[in-house]
Amino acid sequence: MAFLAWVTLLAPLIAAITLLVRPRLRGSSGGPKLAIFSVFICAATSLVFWLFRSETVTTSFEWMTVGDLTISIGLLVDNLSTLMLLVVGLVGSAIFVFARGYMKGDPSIGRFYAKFALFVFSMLGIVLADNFLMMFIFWELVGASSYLLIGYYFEKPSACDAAKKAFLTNRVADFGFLLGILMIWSLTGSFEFAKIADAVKDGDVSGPQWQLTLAGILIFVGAMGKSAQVPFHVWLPDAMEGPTPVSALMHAATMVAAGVFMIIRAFSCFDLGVGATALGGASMFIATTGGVTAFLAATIALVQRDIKKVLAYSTLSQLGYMVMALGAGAYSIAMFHLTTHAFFKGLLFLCAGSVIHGCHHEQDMFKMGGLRKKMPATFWCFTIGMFALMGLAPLAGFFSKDLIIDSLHQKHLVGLQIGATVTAALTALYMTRAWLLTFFGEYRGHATPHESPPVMTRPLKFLAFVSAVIGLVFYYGHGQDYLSAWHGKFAGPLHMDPTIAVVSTVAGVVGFLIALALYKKSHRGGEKIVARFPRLHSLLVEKYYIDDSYHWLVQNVQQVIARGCRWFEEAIVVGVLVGWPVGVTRWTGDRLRRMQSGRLAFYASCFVGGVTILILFLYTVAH
Amino acid sequence: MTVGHLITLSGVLFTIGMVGVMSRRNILIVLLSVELMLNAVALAFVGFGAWRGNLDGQIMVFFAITVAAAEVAVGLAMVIALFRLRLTVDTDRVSLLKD
Amino acid sequence: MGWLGLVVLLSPLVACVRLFFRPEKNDNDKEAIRRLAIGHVTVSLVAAVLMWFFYKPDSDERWQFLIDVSWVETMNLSFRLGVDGIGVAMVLLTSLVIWAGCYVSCSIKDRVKEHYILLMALVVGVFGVFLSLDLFFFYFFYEMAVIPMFLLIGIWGSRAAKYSKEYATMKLTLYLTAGAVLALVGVLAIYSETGTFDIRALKAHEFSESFQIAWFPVIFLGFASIIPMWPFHSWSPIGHAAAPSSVSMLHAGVLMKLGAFAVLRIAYEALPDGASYWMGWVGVLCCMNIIYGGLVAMAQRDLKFIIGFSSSSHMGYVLLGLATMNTTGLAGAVFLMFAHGIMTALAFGLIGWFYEQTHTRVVDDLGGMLKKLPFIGTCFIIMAMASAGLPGFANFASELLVILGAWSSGGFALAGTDLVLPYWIPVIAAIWGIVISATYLLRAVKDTWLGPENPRWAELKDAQTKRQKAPFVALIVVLALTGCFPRLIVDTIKGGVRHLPALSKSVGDAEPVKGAER
Amino acid sequence: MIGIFFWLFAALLTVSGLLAITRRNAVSAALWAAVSFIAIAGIFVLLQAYFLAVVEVLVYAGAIMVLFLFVIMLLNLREEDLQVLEGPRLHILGVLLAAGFLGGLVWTCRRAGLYDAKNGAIKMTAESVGETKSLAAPLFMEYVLPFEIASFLLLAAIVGAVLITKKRLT
Repeated sequence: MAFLAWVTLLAPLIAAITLLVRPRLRGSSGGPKLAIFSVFICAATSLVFWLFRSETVTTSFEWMTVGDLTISIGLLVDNLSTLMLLVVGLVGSAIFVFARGYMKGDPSIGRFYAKFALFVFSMLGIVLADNFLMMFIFWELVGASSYLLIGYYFEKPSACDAAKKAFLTNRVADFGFLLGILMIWSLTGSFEFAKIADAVKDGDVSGPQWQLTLAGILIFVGAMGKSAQVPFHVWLPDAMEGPTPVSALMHAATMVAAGVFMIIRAFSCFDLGVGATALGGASMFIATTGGVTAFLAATIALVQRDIKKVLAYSTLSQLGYMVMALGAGAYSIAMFHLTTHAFFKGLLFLCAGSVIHGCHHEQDMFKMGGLRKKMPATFWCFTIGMFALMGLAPLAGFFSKDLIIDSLHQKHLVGLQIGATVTAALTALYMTRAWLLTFFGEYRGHATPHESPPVMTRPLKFLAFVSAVIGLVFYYGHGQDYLSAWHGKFAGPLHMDPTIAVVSTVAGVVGFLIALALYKKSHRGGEKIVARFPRLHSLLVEKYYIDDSYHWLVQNVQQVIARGCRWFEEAIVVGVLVGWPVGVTRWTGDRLRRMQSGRLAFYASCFVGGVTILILFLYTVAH
Repeated sequence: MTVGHLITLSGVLFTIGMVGVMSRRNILIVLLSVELMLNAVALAFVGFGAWRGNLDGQIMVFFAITVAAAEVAVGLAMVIALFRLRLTVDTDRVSLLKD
Repeated sequence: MGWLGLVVLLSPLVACVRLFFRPEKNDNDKEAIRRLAIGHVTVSLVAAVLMWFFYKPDSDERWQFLIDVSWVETMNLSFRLGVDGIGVAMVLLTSLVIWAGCYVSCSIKDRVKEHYILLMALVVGVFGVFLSLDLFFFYFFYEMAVIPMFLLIGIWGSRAAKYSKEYATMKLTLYLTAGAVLALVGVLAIYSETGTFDIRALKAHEFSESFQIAWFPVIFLGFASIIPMWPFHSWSPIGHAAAPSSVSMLHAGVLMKLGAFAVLRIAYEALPDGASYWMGWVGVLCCMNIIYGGLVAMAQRDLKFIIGFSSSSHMGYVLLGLATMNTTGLAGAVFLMFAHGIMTALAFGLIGWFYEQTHTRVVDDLGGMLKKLPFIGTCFIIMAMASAGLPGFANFASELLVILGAWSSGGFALAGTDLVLPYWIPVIAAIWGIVISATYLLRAVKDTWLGPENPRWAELKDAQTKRQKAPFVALIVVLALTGCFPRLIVDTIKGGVRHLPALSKSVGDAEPVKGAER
Repeated sequence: MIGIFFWLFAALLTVSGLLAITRRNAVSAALWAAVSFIAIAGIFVLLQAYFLAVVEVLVYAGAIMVLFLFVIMLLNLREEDLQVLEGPRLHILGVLLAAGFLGGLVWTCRRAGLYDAKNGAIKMTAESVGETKSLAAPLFMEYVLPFEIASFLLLAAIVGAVLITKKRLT
């Protein structure tokens, strides 16, 4: 099994390296096939792990040993990672296949698949890591492959900027992550999850509570970067500059979920039993961050025109849900939502990709419309995904979202519970808006829309099927113990309060009906409201001015500091510290130079004078 | 005639040569003055040798004359080369090293 | 096995002599000269790899590959060669960088012979420093490396922003010489204390504490200006920028490491108490290096200046590693010297490649070159990623070690005051430095390579032949190999670090740090 | 008798030396220098250094002065060049310095008592009367190595002089 774990991890890497060093493969169709095959291997092995899920596989080798410190690279395949492997493997396979259709005709499709496979490798590394440092290593690799993929269209300046922004935002967040890892290392004496969990269980933590809480918050800051929580969320909508399959895989299904996964993996080490955590006040911070993100993103999604941007903000919002669940200590429920979300959001993005492909790379929803007839398969898949996202029973989102609200309720986080319910209504509102604008009414664009080829629609159908049933399977099937088994800590079956389910469903229906009322007849339905609340509208369109303030900070603070340092370098270090000795030397030299008149007679006189003085000295003073 | 007189005479000749070196600009005369100084030293050597009663002083002078011959040969050769290059024998005009 | 070290050292020297008698009349002669130089450095490289392979890190023999030929017996002066793990890593680095540098230099067309002679002389000096176990020869080789550098930059260099190459090379030489003279005074003080030039004898000799405290700063400052430590760094970016690419590669890749290596080999070896007394301040200064160097790099527009200041920033991590005085930090520092050497050699090689064609390095003028130079551009992006501390490359692993070492150092006592710099301040600076480095490197990548295709660069030529690609590929492979499997080099380094006498001196004390050796 | 000759030669030496450095015309300066060399040769004779006296006349007054005169004539300086050349320069300072130097010397000799008949008495050389043979013995035994080196130096000087004065071939 250990061998299988290594195969899972390394298969995409081998595919990526092969594509990199064999340029000839990149041009042919063999390259994409190789990459797809490698992801299929991952999916297959993860299914094998799932079949033998009672067994926890661990394997590791020493990466580096210095003094008493040993850093190892090890794989840990337990229930949690198996589930995540399944998500990455299955969603990844679907998207890899889809991308062959979507990227067809791109001259550098091989390069695309190389980067794509590299990303899957990095993602699997996070999933399989058995210690914090290894997780950090792959964490950074995910950031880098994300950079490469967002900037795939490197000739587009906006894509380059978006890639840079994503990388740097993640880097800033990783600053916190690494500090948190170091703090936990010094508190528990280990990087390994198992050993940390043991240390926490035995109460063998050296340090006051506040340090543990701070460490928890710092680690969460790392997750805020990848999972795009406020205020690190700014990169995700921009990241839609990448090709749509990239958005689907990374910025919807897996990479952004990595933060949530990491928190589950990390914090479950600090879990002291049902709901209680050794991390103290960190949970509150986490839950609030999640709530704010969920609500803000949902409101911004209301006014987007770009279909991918709507889905991007929806992703943010759903990640906010997961993080809220984390804050409430409901790790298994967060994982549940992560799983369902990966499938239906992957589906939605692929549908969007299919629509964009069909409309000849038009992304503005106001230039679409009426696609229901022209792209029936895409339409139906989108509809299933949309209802799953809105939480319509019995589709996937219904179970997971309501369980999250339920967990908030159990923790008496009333404010967040209300916020989450309102957000559910908003979710229904913006999704229905997008749905109506895209698929209903008259076609408003200039191209001739057409249905996508089967290579693209088949993955859609597969994901639609999974999105429809996965919630049921988990809720009523093996999912419960499957989610709860890791370290024996998430005990308790998944149980939903019917009242809450009803309330949130009603909220969803309300949102759906409002959208229907506004946009059913005309795509201009929203303009009345915009006219009534112009300032609110511009606030949302400007994304609460968060991007602008970052821009201002970078331009006016960071660059000013940098220029100040450069001025200091040139004026003080070079000018004064170096210039002063140089000046003195030059001045003295200039004075002394005049003595070198070049006149032989003068030199001789000096010589004679010196000798005379020497003689006089010797025979007067020295005698 | 004591050794003191001889040394003083040598000193006088040396001083004459020195003044020549210091005050003349014609490089030939400067060289000539150097020769006078060398002779003054030779005189001092012979004088001291006579005073001490051995021949070492004379042998030193013998060598000094040899070296002086070599020096004059090379020195005058340089004067010729210099004159060919700069058309002057004025030491004040030969000051390239100054700048 | 002592002859391996001799082969490493003599192979370029022989090349020097042979090149001296080579004619350089036409292109065939030039080609022959290049082949000869490359052949000789390949011999050095092979010998260095063998050295690395046969070095036994776990052996009790600290110095391996020894050669000891008595020279001046009255002064106890011998020609002693030998290495420990640190030396092996540095020799390997040097041989790799000069090997790549010789390939990159193939683009030089005028005075090929003189160029290679000087390059070989330079590298003999560098090898000599890393291999010497005798203070006299250590210093001799150290100075020997400076003079060829002066000529190489002065003759084949280029203008660096508003500074002429003559200014750059004068400044560099004056700094290096001034630092070296200061260090020489310290070295002579050590000699007058011990009466021997043998570096191996330094550890056993008991220097009085007052001697250590008085003389450590002299030696350290002398060598630290070559590292370069803030605020003695201003020679280095200008020097980098003005030098021709192969010389920049050697300069940034190897020459800056001479300083840190000399600190380890002499100051830490002889004066551990002085080191533990003073290094707290280095903990402060290195933060300046890391943050300040990074910020200045951010405000630069010339690519070589960006990389130059980033070098100064990265050498701050080396200083931090030195200041920690524990195994993790010191091993990390040496590893980072190795990693940064290769990375920065790669950077200057690549910049040199397109600078020859574009005649500008200012990022505002460049842009959109990736389409025309896919190979060079890809290598550059990989380099930038490595430099920004991406895992999978040696820079990350080594910086991680330095950070872990700093974290477990327990704090930095500031000599002369009662203050203790908490261990987490340099750690935060170091981690934030990685963020800063990502900022300026990504910006450089974007401004240079990405963006719409620029018609101005339609004529650019990419690396095509094996000879053109070989140096870059080799450096990247080594960087990635040691990054993915750091034990390849860390085990070797450890073999040297664990014998350092300075290890027994921990600095200051803070709250107990678990999981960290004290 | 010797005393009278000494004073005679001393006066001749001083006067001719002074004239040698003050003549504007290089030819007459060289001729006066030759006179001073002959005066020195005379003093050598008084000190029983006969061989040296002969060498002095042959080499200095003969060979070297001829060389000087050759060069002077070779250069063939015109009168107006010499006009430009000469002017009062550093005379006062030079003379002052020279006087200081000479004063120091005289004072030193006086302190050492070298003017006394007793202290400063000339013993001449004990065993010989300045025969060439007696000079040759130490020269070719004790000082044979410097002698050879001196010959080598002369050779080098000859080659050097030829090289320096040779016109460029190209």
